[in-house]
Amino acid sequence: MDTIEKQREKIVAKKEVDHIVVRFSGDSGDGMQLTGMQFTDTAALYGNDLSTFPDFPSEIRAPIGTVAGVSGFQVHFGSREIFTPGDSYDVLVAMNAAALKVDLPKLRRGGIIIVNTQGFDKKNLGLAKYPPDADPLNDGTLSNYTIHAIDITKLTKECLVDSGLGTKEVERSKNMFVLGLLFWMFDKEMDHTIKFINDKFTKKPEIAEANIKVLQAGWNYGDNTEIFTTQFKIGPAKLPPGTYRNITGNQAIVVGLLAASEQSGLPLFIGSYPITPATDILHELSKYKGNGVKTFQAEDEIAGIASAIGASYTGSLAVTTTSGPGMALKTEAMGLATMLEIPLLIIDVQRGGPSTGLPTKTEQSDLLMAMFGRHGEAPLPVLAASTPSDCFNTVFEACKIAVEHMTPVILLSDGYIANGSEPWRFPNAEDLGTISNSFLQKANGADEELLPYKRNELFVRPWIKPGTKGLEHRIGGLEKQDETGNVSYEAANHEKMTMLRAAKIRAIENFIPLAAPDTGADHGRLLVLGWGSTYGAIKTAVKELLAEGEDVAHLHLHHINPFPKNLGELLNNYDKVLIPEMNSGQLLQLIRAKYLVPATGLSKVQGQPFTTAEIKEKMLQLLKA
Amino acid sequence: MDTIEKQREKIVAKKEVDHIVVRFSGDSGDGMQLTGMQFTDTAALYGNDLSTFPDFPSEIRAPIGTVAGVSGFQVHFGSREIFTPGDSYDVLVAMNAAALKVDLPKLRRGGIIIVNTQGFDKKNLGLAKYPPDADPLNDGTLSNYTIHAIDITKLTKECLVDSGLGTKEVERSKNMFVLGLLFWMFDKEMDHTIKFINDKFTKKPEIAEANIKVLQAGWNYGDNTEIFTTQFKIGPAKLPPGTYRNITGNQAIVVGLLAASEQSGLPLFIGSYPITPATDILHELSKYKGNGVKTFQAEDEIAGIASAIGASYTGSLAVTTTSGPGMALKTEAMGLATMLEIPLLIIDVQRGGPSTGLPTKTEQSDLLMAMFGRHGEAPLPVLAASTPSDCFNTVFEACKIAVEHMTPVILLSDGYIANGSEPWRFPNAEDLGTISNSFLQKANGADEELLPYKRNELFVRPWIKPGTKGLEHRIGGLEKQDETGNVSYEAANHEKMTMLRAAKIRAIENFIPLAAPDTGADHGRLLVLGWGSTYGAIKTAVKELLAEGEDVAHLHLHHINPFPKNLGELLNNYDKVLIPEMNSGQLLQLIRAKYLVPATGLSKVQGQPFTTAEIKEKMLQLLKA
Amino acid sequence: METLTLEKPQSLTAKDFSSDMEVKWCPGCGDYSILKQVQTVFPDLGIPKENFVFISGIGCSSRFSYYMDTYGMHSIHGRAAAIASGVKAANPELSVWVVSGDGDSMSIGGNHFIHLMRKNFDINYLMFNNQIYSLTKGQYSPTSEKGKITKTSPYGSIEEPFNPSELALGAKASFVARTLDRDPKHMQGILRRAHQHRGTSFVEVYQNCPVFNDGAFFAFSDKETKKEEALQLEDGKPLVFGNDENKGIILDGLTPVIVDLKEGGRGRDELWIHDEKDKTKANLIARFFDTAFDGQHFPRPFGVMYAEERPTYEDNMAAQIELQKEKKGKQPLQKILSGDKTWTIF
Amino acid sequence: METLTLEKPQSLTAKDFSSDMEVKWCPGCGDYSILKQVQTVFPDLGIPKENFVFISGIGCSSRFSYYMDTYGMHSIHGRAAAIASGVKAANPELSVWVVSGDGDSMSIGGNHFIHLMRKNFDINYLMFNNQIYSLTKGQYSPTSEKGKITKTSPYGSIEEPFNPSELALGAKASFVARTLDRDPKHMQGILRRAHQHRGTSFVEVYQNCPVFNDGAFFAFSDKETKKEEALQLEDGKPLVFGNDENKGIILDGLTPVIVDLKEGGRGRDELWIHDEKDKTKANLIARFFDTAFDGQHFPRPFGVMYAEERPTYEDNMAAQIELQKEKKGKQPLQKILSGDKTWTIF
Ligand SMILES: Cc1ncc(C[n+]2csc(CCOP(=O)(O)OP(=O)(O)O)c2C)c(N)n1
Ligand SMILES: Cc1ncc(C[n+]2csc(CCOP(=O)(O)OP(=O)(O)O)c2C)c(N)n1
Ligand code: SF4
Ligand code: SF4
Ligand SMILES: [Mg+2]
Ligand SMILES: [Mg+2]
Repeated sequence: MDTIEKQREKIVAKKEVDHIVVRFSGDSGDGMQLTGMQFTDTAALYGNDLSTFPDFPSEIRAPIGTVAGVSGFQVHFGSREIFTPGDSYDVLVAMNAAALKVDLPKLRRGGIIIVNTQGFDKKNLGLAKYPPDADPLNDGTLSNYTIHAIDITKLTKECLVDSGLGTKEVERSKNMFVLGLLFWMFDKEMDHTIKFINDKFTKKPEIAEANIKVLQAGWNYGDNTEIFTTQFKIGPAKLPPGTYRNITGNQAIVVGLLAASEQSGLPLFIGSYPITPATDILHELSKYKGNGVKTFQAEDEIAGIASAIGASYTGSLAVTTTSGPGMALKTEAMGLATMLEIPLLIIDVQRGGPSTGLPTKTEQSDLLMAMFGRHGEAPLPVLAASTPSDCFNTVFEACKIAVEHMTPVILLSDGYIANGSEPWRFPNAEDLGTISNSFLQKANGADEELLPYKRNELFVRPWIKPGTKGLEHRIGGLEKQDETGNVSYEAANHEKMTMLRAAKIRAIENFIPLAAPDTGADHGRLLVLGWGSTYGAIKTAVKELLAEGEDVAHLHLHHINPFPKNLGELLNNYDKVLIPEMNSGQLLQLIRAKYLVPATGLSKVQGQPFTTAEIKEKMLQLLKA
Repeated sequence: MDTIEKQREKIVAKKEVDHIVVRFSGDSGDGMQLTGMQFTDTAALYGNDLSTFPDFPSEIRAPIGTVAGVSGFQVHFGSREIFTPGDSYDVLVAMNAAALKVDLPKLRRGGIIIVNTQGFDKKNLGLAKYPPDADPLNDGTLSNYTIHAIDITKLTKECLVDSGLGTKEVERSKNMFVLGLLFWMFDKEMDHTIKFINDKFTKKPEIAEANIKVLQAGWNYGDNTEIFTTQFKIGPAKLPPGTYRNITGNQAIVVGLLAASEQSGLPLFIGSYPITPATDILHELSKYKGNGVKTFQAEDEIAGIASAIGASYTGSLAVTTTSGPGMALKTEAMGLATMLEIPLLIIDVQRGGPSTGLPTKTEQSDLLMAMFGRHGEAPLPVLAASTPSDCFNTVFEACKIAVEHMTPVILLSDGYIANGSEPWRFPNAEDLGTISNSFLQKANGADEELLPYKRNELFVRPWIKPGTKGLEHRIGGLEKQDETGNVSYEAANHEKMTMLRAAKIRAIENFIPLAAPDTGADHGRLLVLGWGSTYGAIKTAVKELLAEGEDVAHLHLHHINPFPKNLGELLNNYDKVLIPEMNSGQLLQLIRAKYLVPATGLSKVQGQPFTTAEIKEKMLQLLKA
Repeated sequence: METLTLEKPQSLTAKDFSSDMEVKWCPGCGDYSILKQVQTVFPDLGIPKENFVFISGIGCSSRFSYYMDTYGMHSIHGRAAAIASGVKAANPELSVWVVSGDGDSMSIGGNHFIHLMRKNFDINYLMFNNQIYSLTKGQYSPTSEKGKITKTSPYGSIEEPFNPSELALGAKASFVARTLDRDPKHMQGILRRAHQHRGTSFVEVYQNCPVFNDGAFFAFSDKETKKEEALQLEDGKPLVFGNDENKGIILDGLTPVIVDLKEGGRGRDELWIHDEKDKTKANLIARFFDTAFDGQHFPRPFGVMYAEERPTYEDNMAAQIELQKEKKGKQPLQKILSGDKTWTIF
Repeated sequence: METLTLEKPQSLTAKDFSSDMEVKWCPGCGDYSILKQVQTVFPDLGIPKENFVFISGIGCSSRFSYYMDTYGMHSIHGRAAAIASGVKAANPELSVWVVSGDGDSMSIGGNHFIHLMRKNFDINYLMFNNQIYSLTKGQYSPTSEKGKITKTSPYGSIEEPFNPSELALGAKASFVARTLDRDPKHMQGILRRAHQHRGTSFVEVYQNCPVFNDGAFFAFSDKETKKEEALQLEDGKPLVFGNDENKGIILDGLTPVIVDLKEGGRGRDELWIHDEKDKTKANLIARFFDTAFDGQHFPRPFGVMYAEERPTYEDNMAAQIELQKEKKGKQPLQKILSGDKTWTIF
C-alpha cells in the first residue's frame, strides 16, 4: 500500500539504449559469477544479443577482501548485434574496496557505480591496500561517475531478520539484492531467476524463500528509493529468427562431441587429465553416461592421449582435452597417432604461458606448438574456434576430418571463449551433416591380401577394428612399408611415406570452405587476418571503420593447417595485411613463410583479450602510414 | 724364403691416387664396424684426411645372413681434403650375399669387389633372398667390376689349424684377414692394429696371437698371390700443421662438455635416459667419475631433464641428452626452465621420425620442434653442429651461452655426425676460452633487497645458489613479477616479462660471429644455405662447381636462434638461395618467414645423408633456370 | 582348462598365431621361447583369433606383437599399459595382452604400470625381465642388481633395484606371477592362469639376453642349481624345494624359516601351505627375491604368488553406464543441442 | 632432539621461516596447520636456514614453497621428486624437502615417486593428502575412495584408490609415516623424525580441504571418534587404541586381531609390539587402511610405520666418485682433448 503510493509519486525516466556493459565485481566469496550468469540468462531469454567474460583468480579462494581475491563477471548485452564483452563498462557493481580498485579503471567516464558500503570499512580498505586514510567513496576519486553507495549487507540482513537463517546464509544472499536492483535498473523480469532459485533449493525451501525475498528487496529498492531516477530499456536484438540458447565455448565443445558421435555412429571416448581451463569439458561429458559416453580420467596427460589412441584403435570416436602444459606432454604420443594414421581429436584450450604461466588467463600462444611441436615430420590438421558457439561447428568439423581422413586433429580454443558465453541459434539435429566411417570388413588387396596402409584417392588408409575376422594385422611407431604397413627402414620408402602422410593432410584443403572475408570486400587497402578468439574484437573494429568509410576487411581463419586453398591469392588483393594475435606473432610466422606477404603483426600478451579500440588504433595507424 | 722368392718375381704396380672410398659390408656378427675403425685409425695416424659413415641396422642382431642384418662401415680417405664419406665407393668388401645385395648399387662402375665366397653358398644366397638359382659371383652380375672372390673363412681356418682355438673364435677372426689384405692393398703399416689387438686381449694372449696371425695372413695373401697386381698409394693429406686425433660427433660432445666444465669451474651433471643415437654420450661421460662428473640415468626423459634442472638450480653445469621421442617428452620441463631462466643444455641427437621412426638412421627433422615445441611464448637459443669435430666447438659455445645468458640452450646433432668420424686438430687446453659464471653473493637491490629477476644490460638475471646465506628466495613456473620474481598475474607485467625473455635471447646475436660464406664469395648467383650435418656434402658440391667456374657459395648456419645479425643482408646478396635439408624444409620455413626471401628447398627424407651429386644436380638446375 | 578347450570356436593351431613377419631377435634370445609358449597356449583359450590384441611398448621384447598373427600395436616406450587400458575400456570383448620389458614397464612406464594394477582392467601383462636395456645395447635397468657393470655403470650400478612382484602388490595388483623362458611347460600354465584371471594379471617372465646379460637366470633353470635356487609354488601345496625335496619353509611367527625335512625336529606338518589368496603371505613370498630373513638365503619363487579377483575397471564402467541408461535414459541429440533454457525470435 | 638443538648454528625462530608472500589458501584450509608446524620445527633442526630447499609440484599444497622463507622452487605438476633428486645429487649438503599433493604425487607424479623411494635420496617427502584435486576445483584423485561424487565422477568414482603407504613400501621406501593436519604436536614429531632419517622419508599428511572434500579425516581428530578410529604408533609400544585404551591388536599367525583388553582371555601380554624396523609388520599396519582382516574394522594408523636405513643414493654416488678419483685420479683436460691416439702434421 504504502510503497505503491511512493511508486506513484516517483518519476522514473525510461532511457532507451541499444547496448550496455555491466561488470559485477566482488570477492571470490560474493557469488559474482552466479549473479552475472543469472543476469545474462535473463537478458538472453528476453532476446538481447550478448557476450560475457568471466574473469577470476587462479587461487581457489585468495584471502578475503584482497585484490588477489577479486572475481569479476562482465556482460555486454544489447538490442543490436554484440561481438565482444566490451572494452569498458557502463555500470560497475563493486562489492568491496578491492573490487573497486581492480575494476574502476575500465569504467567509462560518467558511468554508474553501485557499491556495497560495508565492503569499504577500514578493514577492507586496508586489505585492498588503499593508503591509510583513503576514502575512495568520498574523497573525490569517483567524482567523474554516478555513484550509488548502498549498505547492501545491512539491507539484506534487515530483510531477513525473521527468516531464522544463520548470519552466514543471510550474508551469502546479498548478491541477490544486487541482482534484483539491476533487474529493476534494466527493466527485466525476475521469473527466470525465481524459478532458478526454487529449483536449486528444492531441498531447502527456507533458503529459496530468503533468496527470493532479498531479490525482491533489491528490485523494490530501485523502484522505491528516490536515488534511482532512470531505468534503462534495451529492446530485444534483431537476431535472425530461430530458437536460441546461451552457451559457453566449453559447453559447445561438449554438445559438438555428442553430436559428432551421434552423426558418425561412433561411440564417444574421452581420455583426459584435469587442467584449467579445459576441465569443464570432462566434467560436462561425464554426466552423459546415460548416452553411453565413456569418460576416462587418466593418471596423467600421456595416459589421457594414450588411452584415447587405444580407444580409437578399437573404433571409437576418441578425444583428449587439455591445455598448454598437458599439450606439451602429449606430443610424443601425437607422433605415434600420426604414424598409426588413426582418428583422434586433441583439444587444447589455451591459457597464459609459458610453463604454468597464468592458468586462468587467456592466450593464443600454442599455435606453433600445435603446428610443429612433434619430432620428425608429423604434420597434422589444426583448426581454431573463434567464438563460444563456434566451438560447436569447429569440434564437429574436426571430428569429421579426423574420421574421414584418418588423422589426429588438433583443435585450438582458449580460456576466453571457453568460459565466455553468447546466444546460439542451435541447429536441428536433422540438419547436421553426417560423418561417414567405413570400417574395413575384408581384405582390400589382390588375392585376399590385407593392405592396412593401402590408401584411397585422398591418401586415406582404411580403419580396421580389432575383432574383425580375418583382418588381423600389426601397426606401430616404426616407419612402415607403403601399403603393407610392415616395418621398413628402406630409404626411398621412408621418403615416400613421409610425403604421403603430408599429402593426406594437404588434400584436406579440398574439403574445407574457401577463405572469404567475414566483413568487408574481397580486396582493399587493409585486411585484418585473425584466428581464434580475436574474432569479436576484430569484427567490431572492422565494422566500425567500414562505417567510418575506411576500405578495410576482416578475414577469419578457422583452418590453420591446411590453409584454405585460395588464401594466398586473397591476401594479395589487399595493400596491407594486419594479423592481431594474443601471442608474439605465430600465425604471422606461418603466413609470411608460406605466402611471402609482408604482413604486420599486432601482439597482445597480457592474458586479456583484445579490445576493439586496440585493434582500431593499429588499423588506423597502418591506413595512415 | 719361398715366399720371398715369389715376392721378388711378382711385379706390383703402385698406383698413386688422392682419395679412395672403401665400404666394409657384412653380417652384424662379422665385425665390420671394428674392421672399419681399425682401418680408419691407421689411415688417420698415417696422416690421411678422412670421413667415416657407420651404417647399421636397428635390430641388435637381425637373423644371420639376411638383408636386415647387414652392417656397413664406409671410410673415405685421401691425400686431399675430405668432407664426406663419399657418394659411392671404389672398393667394396662383401662378407656375404646379403651384403653384396645391399651395397653393390653404390659401388662405382669398375670398382673393386672383395667377397668371401663362403658367404655365397646356397644357404646365404637364400637368406639374402636371391632368386633360387642365381649365382651373382659368376652370372655376370658383377661383370662391370673387378672382383676378387676369396674363401676367406677357409684361409682363416687353415692359418689357425693348430691355434687350439674353437671354431667360433677362429671364424670370428676372419675380419682380420680382410683388414690385413686391405692394409696391403693400400700400403699401410699394421703396427697400430697389432698394438690394438695386443692391448685388447692382454688377458687372452692366444686370441691376440691368432688375430695377428690372420691379419698377417691377409697381408701376405695380397702380397703373394698373383691375383692382386696393384697397390694403391694415398699420401698424407696436406692438412694444416698440428696434432690430430680421429673423433666421432658423440665423442666430441663429451670432450666439449668436460672442457666447458673445466673452463667454467662448474661441476658437470648429466641427467639422461638412454636412447639411440644419443646414448653414447652418457656411456662416455659415465667413465669420468674420476673427474667428479655426476651421471644420473633417470627413470625417463622427463626425470632426465627435471634432475638436470635441479642440478642447475644448485649451480652445476647441467645437461640432458636425448633424441626425437625423448625431446618430445622434455618439452613441458623446458618450459619450466625457460621461466626459471637457469642454464641448461639440451642435446638432441636427431634420428629418423616421426614417432619411433627409423631409430638408427639420420634426419634433421626436429628443428622446428626445437624452435617452437613448447606451449606459450618460450623462445630458446638453438645451435647446430655441422661435423663430428664441430660438435666440440658447438657444445662448448652452447654451454657458454647457457651459463652467461642464463637460459636453456638446445643443441642439435644427428645420427650421421654422432657416429661418423673425422680427423680433428684438437686445441690446447690453454687456448680454450673461459666461461664466466658469477653467482650472486649478496642482495642486489636497493637497501638489501634481493631481486632474483633483476636483469643486467643483457637482460640476464643473476644465478643464485641455494646455500648462499641471506639470499633465500622462491622461483617457479607461474608468471613472475619483473625484478622481484614474485608471482604476478598482472596483465602489463606478463607482457613485459614475455618481451624481456625474448629480448634476452635476441641479445645473444651480439655475442655470436657474423654470418660469412664458408666457401665462395659474399655475393653471387646462388647461395647454398645449410645447417647441421649437411656441411660436408654442400661444401664438396660448392667447391666442385666453383672449380667448374660457377658463381656459387656456401653459407653454413651454426646458430639458428638467434640468427647471425647480418644474415638478412647477406642473403640478399645472392640471386638465389638453396636450402638443402634432411627434412621437408624446416630451416626454409624460418628463413622465408623472417627475411621474406624466396629461398628454394631441397628435401631428402631417406634416413641417409645427402650425396654431393644430389646437391650439385639441384644447384645446376637452379643455375640453369 | 577343459571347459575352455570345449568352447574352442575355431580349431586353431600354434601356426595360426605366427605372423608372416620374420622374427628378428638374436640367436638364443629368451624371447623365442616366450613367443613359442604363447603361440602354443592361445589355440586352447577358446577366444576367436580376431579378438586377441597385443599392445607392446618399445624394446626387444616389445617387438613381440609383430610376430603374433593377431591384432597388435607396437606402440611407444612405456605407454603400452595406458593404450591397452583405452582398448579394454572401449571394447571389453577383446582379450588384451600387454608385452613389455623391464625398462619399458618399470622405468619409463612405471606410472602407467602401477595405475593399471590399481585400476584392474582385465588385461594380461607380460613383462619380459632380462634385467637390462637390450635394444639400446646394454644399460642397467630398474631391475638390474646393484653393482652391475653396464655401459652406463662402468664402475657398477649404485641403484637398489625394484622387486617387481612387491611393487605390483603395493600397487594393488590382483594377480602376480613369475615364470621363466627356459621352463616352457611352467610358462604355458602361467599364461593360462593369467588368461583365466579376471582383472589385471601381472606375469614377470625371466628372459635371458645372451648378448647383454647372459645367464642372469640360469641358476633357476640349470639342473645343478635349479632345485636349490627355485621354489615352485602351487596353491594348497607346502613350500618345498631343494635337491630331492629336502627343504621346506615354515613360518616362525612372521618370519619365514627354511627347515631341513630330512632331520627330525620341526617338519612337514608345520610347513607353510601356499595360499594364492593370502596377500600377507604373497608379500612375504615376493620378498624372498631379496630379503634375507634372519640371514637366510631363500630360493626364488616361481608360479602364482597372488590371485584374488575384484571387480574390473571395465565392468564398473559398464555397470555405471547401464545404471544411468536405466535411470536417465539416453538424452536425444535435439535435447542436448537445445539445453534447458531457450528462447525464440520470430 | 637435544643434541640437534645444541648444534643450532644461528638461533632461528618460526618467524624466520615465513616468507613475505601473502598466504593464499582458503580460510580453514588444513595447509595452514602444516605450514605452521614446519615453521615451528625448522629452527630446532640445526640446519643453517640457507641450506633448506623446498621443491614442490603444482596444486594448492604445492604453493607451500612460496610461503617458506628458504630456498624454494614451485615447479611443474608431478615432477618435484625428479627435480629434488637432481638437487640432492648435485649438492648433498642441502636439506631437501618435497611438498606435493595426492594428485601431484600419486597421479601424474607416480613414476618419479616410486623411483625416489627406490633410489633413496636423503629427501623428506611431504604428501598433503586431501583425497581430491583441489586447485582444479574438485575432481577425484588416486587416493579418493571408491564411490566418491566429484565433478568428474558425478555418479561416483569407480576406481580402487592407492594405499599410499603400501605403495611406498612396495617401492622400497626406507621411511613411511602418516600424520594429520589437526594434530600439531604429532606432526611436529613426525617432521623431526623425517628429518633425522637418512634416506627418503615419505610422510603422508592427512589434510582437510574444507571447500572440496570437507571432513574427510575428521573421524581421526574429533574427540568423539578419534580414540576408536585412530591408532597411534610408537616404536616398542603395544598397539592399543579405543576410548580409554580398551582395545588392543594382536597377531594370530599372520592375521591381525582386535582384542578387548577389558575382558579376560587373550590380553595385554600377547599384544603386538610395534617395531619400526619390521617390514612385514609395517606392511600389515599399512593395510589397516583398507583391509578388513577377518571382517574386522581397523583403526587408521598414525606415526612411523616403517623406518630402516640403507645407503642413500647420493652417498653411493659420492663413494664411487671418490673411489675413482683415488684409482684413476682426475684426467687432465689436455689428455681428454687428445685422447689416446694422435698424430702430428708438420
Ligand atoms: C621415449 C623413448 N625413450 C627412449 C627410447 C630408447 N629405448 C628403446 S627400448 C629402451 C629400453 C629397452 O629395455 P627393456 O624395456 O628392458 O626392453 P628389452 O630391450 O630389454 O627387451 C629404450 C631406453 C625410446 N625408444 N623412446
Ligand atoms: C601438466 C599439468 N597437468 C595438469 C595440471 C592441472 N593441475 C594443477 S594442480 C592439479 C592437481 C592438484 O591436486 P593435488 O596434487 O592433490 O593438489 P591439491 O590441490 O589437492 O593440494 C592439476 C590436475 C597442471 N598444472 N599441469
Ligand atoms: S639383444 Fe638380447 S634381448 Fe635383444 S634380441 Fe638380442 S638377445 Fe634378445
Ligand atoms: S581449495 Fe581446499 S586445498 Fe585448496 S586452498 Fe582451498 S581449502 Fe585448501
Ligand atoms: Mg630389458
Ligand atoms: Mg589433493
